Amino acid sequence: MESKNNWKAWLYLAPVIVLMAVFTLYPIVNTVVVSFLKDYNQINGSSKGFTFYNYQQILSPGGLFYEDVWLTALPNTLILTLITVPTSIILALFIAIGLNSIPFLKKIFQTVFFMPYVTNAIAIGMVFSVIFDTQTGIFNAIFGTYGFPWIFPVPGGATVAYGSALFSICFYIVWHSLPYKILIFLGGLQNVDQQYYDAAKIDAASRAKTIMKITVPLLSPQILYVMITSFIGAFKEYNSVIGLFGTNGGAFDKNTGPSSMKTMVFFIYDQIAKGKVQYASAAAVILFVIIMLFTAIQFKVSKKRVHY
Amino acid sequence: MENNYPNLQLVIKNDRLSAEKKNKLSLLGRILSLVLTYAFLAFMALLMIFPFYWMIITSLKEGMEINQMNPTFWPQIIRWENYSEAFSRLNFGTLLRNTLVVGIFSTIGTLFTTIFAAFAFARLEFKGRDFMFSILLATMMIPGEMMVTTNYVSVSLLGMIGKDNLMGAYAAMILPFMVSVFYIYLLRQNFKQIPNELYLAAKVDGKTDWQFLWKVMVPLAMPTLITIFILKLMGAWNSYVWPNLIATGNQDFWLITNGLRGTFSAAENINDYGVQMAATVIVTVPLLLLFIFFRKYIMRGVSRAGIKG
Amino acid sequence: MKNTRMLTLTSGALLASVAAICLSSCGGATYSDQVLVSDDPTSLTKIVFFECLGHANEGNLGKIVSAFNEKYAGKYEVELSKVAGTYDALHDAVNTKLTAGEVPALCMGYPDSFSVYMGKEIDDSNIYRLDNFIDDPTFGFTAEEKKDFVPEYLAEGQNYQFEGTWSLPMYKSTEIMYYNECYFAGSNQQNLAKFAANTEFAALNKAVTDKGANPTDESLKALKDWVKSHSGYAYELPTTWEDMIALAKQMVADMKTENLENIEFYPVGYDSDANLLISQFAQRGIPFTVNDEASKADPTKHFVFDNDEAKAFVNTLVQNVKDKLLITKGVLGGSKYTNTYFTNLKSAMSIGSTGGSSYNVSSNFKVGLAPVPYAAGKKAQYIMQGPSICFFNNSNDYVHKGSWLFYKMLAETTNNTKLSLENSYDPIKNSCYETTEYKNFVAKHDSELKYDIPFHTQDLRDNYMTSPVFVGSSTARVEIGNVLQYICNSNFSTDEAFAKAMNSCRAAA
Amino acid sequence: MEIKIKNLTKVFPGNPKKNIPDTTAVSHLDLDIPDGQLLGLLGPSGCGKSTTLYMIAGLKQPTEGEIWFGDEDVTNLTPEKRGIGLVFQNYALYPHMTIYDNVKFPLTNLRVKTTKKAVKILDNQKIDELITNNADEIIEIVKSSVYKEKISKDAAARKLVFRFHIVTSLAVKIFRLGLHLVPADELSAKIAGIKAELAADNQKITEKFAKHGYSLNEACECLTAEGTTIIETRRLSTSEIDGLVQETARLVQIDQYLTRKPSELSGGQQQRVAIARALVKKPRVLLLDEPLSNLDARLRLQTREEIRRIQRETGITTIFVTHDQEEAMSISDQIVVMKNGVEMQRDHPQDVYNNPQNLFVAKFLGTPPINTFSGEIKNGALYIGEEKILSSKSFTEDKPVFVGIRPEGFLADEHTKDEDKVFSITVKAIVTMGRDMSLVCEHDKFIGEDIKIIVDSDIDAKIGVMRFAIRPNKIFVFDAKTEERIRFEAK
Repeated sequence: MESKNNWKAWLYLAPVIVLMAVFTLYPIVNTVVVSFLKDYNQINGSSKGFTFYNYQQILSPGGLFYEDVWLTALPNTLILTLITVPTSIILALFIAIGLNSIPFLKKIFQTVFFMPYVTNAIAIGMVFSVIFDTQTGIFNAIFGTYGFPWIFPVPGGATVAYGSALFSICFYIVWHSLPYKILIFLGGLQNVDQQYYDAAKIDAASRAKTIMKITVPLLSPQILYVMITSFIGAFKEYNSVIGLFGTNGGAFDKNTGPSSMKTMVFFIYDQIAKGKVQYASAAAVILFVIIMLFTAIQFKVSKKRVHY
Repeated sequence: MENNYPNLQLVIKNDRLSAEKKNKLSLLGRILSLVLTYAFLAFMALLMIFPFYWMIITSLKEGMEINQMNPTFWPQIIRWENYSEAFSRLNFGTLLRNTLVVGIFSTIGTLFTTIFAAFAFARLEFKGRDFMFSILLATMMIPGEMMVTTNYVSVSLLGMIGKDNLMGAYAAMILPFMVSVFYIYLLRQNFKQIPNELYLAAKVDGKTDWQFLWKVMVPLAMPTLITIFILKLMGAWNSYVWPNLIATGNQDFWLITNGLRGTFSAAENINDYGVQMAATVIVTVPLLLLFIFFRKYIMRGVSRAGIKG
Repeated sequence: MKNTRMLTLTSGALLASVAAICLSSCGGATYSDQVLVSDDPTSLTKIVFFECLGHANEGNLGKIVSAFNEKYAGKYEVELSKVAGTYDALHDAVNTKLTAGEVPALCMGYPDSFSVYMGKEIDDSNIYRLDNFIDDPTFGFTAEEKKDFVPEYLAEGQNYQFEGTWSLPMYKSTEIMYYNECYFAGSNQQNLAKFAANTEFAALNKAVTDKGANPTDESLKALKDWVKSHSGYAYELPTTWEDMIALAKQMVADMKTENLENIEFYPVGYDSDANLLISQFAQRGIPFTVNDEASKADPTKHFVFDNDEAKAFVNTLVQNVKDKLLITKGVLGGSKYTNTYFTNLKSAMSIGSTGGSSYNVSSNFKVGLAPVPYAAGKKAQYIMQGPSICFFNNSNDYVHKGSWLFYKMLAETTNNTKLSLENSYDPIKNSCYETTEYKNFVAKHDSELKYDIPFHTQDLRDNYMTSPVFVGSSTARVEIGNVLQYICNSNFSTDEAFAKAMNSCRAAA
Repeated sequence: MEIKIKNLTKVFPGNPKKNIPDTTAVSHLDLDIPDGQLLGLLGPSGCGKSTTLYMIAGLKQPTEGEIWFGDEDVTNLTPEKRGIGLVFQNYALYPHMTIYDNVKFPLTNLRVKTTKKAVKILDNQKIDELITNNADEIIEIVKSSVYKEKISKDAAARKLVFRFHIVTSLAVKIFRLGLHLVPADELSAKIAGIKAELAADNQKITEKFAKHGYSLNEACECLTAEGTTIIETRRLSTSEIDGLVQETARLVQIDQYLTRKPSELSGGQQQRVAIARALVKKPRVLLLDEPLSNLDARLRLQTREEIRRIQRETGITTIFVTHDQEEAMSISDQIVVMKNGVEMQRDHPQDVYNNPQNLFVAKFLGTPPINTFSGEIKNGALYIGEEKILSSKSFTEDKPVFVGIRPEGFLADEHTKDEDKVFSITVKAIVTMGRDMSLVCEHDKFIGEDIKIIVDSDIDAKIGVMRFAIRPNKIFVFDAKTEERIRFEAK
């Protein structure tokens, strides 16, 4: 039985394994290999052998990319992640709970909140850069901060403070990542047994308390799931940067933070574009390790908090 | 000491107030919280909807107006021509055909691979199951774009690239996206929730795994499968990079998005924005409808899948 | 936009395995000095031509292609592979194809891209050295034909990391200054209209117009003074960079006197930081990049712009920007064009490519054209732009021949004229400028901006310049273009900015 | 707390669009539950008993009628304000909280109204008492509570709490005294020292109170200058909460599971936790909604007794909803049998069985169920078919009737005189069940499957027609139309 099952199982997995092997694992292996090749020549695939040079250039102070990675890409990536993930999760939670508690207009709201998910990212990015435009953006019009640079500097005048650029991009990222989270949370909420709420009612628990002490803990599996996936997503943030700040990742006052919004993946692409695949690969591997670590930590931390 | 506590007199917070006062208060509270909830939701909804509003009005504006430095919240002259032009410029027939072919086949393919894998991971015992699964999950953490490069070489070596090789192009656009770790994960969770007794019962009735999968599991997981179907279809509708790579230099292979970007590339006149936005609206609307119609399923599917760590 | 970018970057890496694939697929033809075969193929040979023309400008290319296919029916057939988007997108597309071992025959684009196809080892080059084709006794160019080419255009094709001619011009453009005529004397339409009723003005104006096309100074000066005193604008059109800056100062000052200083106004807009610096460096003899023995040995030696003159000049620019005399695409954050300011009356002058005239048209005012101001006391030099064409290292000799024949047809005088004018570019042969098509076209100037372009560019041609091309030259362009925004937007010191730029260049070498 | 329910009615509005008619779950129900009683709401599922319960709990709003707790009208009060405890059918324990937190949860929302006390002194006194009387035992316990080769504070505290029924904080204090560290011979000295400290401490506290102008009586309550105690309403202190939780836990005997999660407990234990959570806040009324339905037979019996015991000990007025007659019978002081939202009969358990007011009640109670025949009353006698079962002067008018005879109502032993054997039935099968034996019989007037008769196993039963005498107190006659009981004296 056991052994019979064994080969059967592999049979069931065969399609996935084959496809993954060709289109996922092989490229990954390839990436790792290239990341260890010295002076990898893209024209004829030749290289000057195995080396840690690429990693040195990225990791060691004084390496070619020390500034790009340690002073720009990594900080940006981390800051973006640490801001957008919690914010979006909390917002999504509130919205989901709200949606779950209202008597009417549910459907309409649901639809509205899901719209960004079904919308072509191409257009949205452009629309947002218009919204945040320093001179002409609606954002300035609404908040009456005319001439205060959000993402583009005021010519010859004020420079873009890192903070405001950060705000703009976080706004965009959160906006874009909300719908899916809301969806998951709503799903979770609909699984919560009404009796828990009745019980809480009888125990004279206030609304807020019910949410904090019962709803949220009961959602913890969903929260953990969303947290991990969106952490991974945030670490891979790239399109939003291009969408808002253009292909040079913006240029902000370096006294207020990194001078551009370039992220790790941005750096990776940049290197590929310049044909420096070996650096790109090395960076990709490093990013992968970082993500791994974060995910592991989250699992550890959540062990206690999450009930299954 | 122990006899100290029984004679504590417990009361609720505002017990000094009379009954109807209490009720008034609680009623007030309920109304207030409801109002606040609606306000909050409405505000968020506004933020959500604004870019779409902008997209739509831009799609009706005239080039000159879009180019203006202080944006107008409503087009001065409504220009429907943008739409007719968008239609005329987009080779809609071909684009739609390609998108549907690629979308539907890759979706169906995904469904099959997902069902099989999820079943194996959720029900079957075999060595290295958890290891395999964790590997699968791990692949989700890798910047996928690193793979695009190598994959293109692969498909070209597999002979799927060629000026007139439409079938090849389809294959190339479909195959790499026929596996989705996320959906496998989702469905596995769903399968796991199906009580093991059913499985054993089926075994007792002499059903094979295969029959059990199709006769019991799949029907039970239908909502999730429908969800996966819809989400995947949406994904295909929005996918850009890979198809664009495959369709390089041959517009007959373009999918909707490629058509969108290709036909209205930034290189061309800014005054195109109107038409561009019109085209975007044209592309967005079907998905929106799809969602509105299937909202129920999507919601139910995801909730049924009940993601658990 | 972000997606093309993504494509850019990813497909760059496709080159990683290009060689391997090529070797397997192109039978290992690596020697790049090929000769044309004398005979023609017995079966139809396809010639894939990668282009990225906007849908508005494909007309004439299409005509040429069909003409060619007709002429060589059964032998050669040119197939247009349109790549949507910018030259970057095209570049990536070609890379992609090369990776897949699908080698095109021809491709339009910029030398920077070609040098990448060429690579560092001449024997691994994916494109051909074309001298053998040009000099081919039967199919090549005759001596007159060679002479007929605008020399600068041919010269560009010889400016690569290796000796010889590696690309041929398709059609060319340069930069030009668009200005808002309301601000300048001579053709001050709107002010004129305003004063038309005034008799005193009418008299002066008559004095000018009676003098005919080129009025003598004093009468014109009288008119100008009058206009100025009546708070109209009547500025001198600047010819040198220094004049332009001075004028800008003047304008800002005038705005103040008329209490308009709180209106957003930047006299000069420059749409390409890179072009600004590269051309000004060239005119001022400030080194930028080089292709020499040293750089052959050590590629990082290509980049020589980290010097005091360069920094000094950049500093003056930074000052100008701070004084709100000048804005560039860079200081606007890198993704906004200055011509938006121009068309919205927030700039008086906008310097950009002659190809982009359509961006500088505005219903608000009449646009004038003038040469880009050059460094005072130096020889004017204008960046040369516009696509060239390169030939790919293809296993099939007939493809090369077909490609060559097609290029000849494309470079043929009338064809090239039509093709160029349609895109408001300049044709590549002197003879083109004698053709009736060209004359008619130019004759229509003043009726519409795109007709004015060639009218104004024809006399700039002798002062065209290009910067050396090599692997990493594109990075050099990008980085020098970033310097201004590093300083103005990111508060880097000039030294830091240059160091940063140099660092990136070195990494790309 | 006495509960009065007046004319309680609940109508669930239907949906005319989908032509679903209104459904009346409860109609004009009047109940009156004396203080400290346990009332069983009995009825088949869908008879509206749960709805009634939820209305009393305040989770459902009655369409009309009133609910009174004592002399307070709670009809329009929200649940939390009614001070009730509700035990759900599937317990609704919060899966993410430990048992302790689950039980504690209601308390965190409550206030306590009590006299201002010098709690610390009380604690000190307790410590004093303990170390004087149980020092050795304490040391015993502390030393025994070893975790990972180390004496663990928590374990020790838990054990002390368990043993001495004290508050956790107090247990920790005692542990901190470190009695287990001092060698045996110095112990008495140590204890003396501690006692001295405690005394000093108490002294200090008393003085502190004195500063604020309070004196303390022997109960350690603060007395003002006028010598009156001070009543304060405040949140419960952690030790008060702990005390209540421990106490309740002990009451339902789950005090050793407090640190576990619900999922780690058996059904019965979860059940007790649910009860504890309902009781811990000292509700005025305890409501149980089918509390035993999720338990297996054995546990059910056990827990049933538990609930009874607890209810007795706490003396809380309790309403207990069930569809299981045995359950209801065994624990209720009073049973209300309901059918389609209408009260059928209210009575003491045994009376409901012995003395059903109508056919429904008669049928619903008793296993095996009562045997119903269609008979008729003819000139003062009751006939089933042709056989005259009995005659009574109460049978005045002739009419068709239903006759219900309890399975144990048939007599055929040798003491029964043949002339009394008035009823002849065809025995189909004989099933001996030890002391009793059950006869499966048929009769053409019988309504339903087949007749079940329980008789002593010593009578000689045989397949075929048998004649039986009928125990008069086991036979009930019901009007065929109204199904109401027709009472009579057998002569």
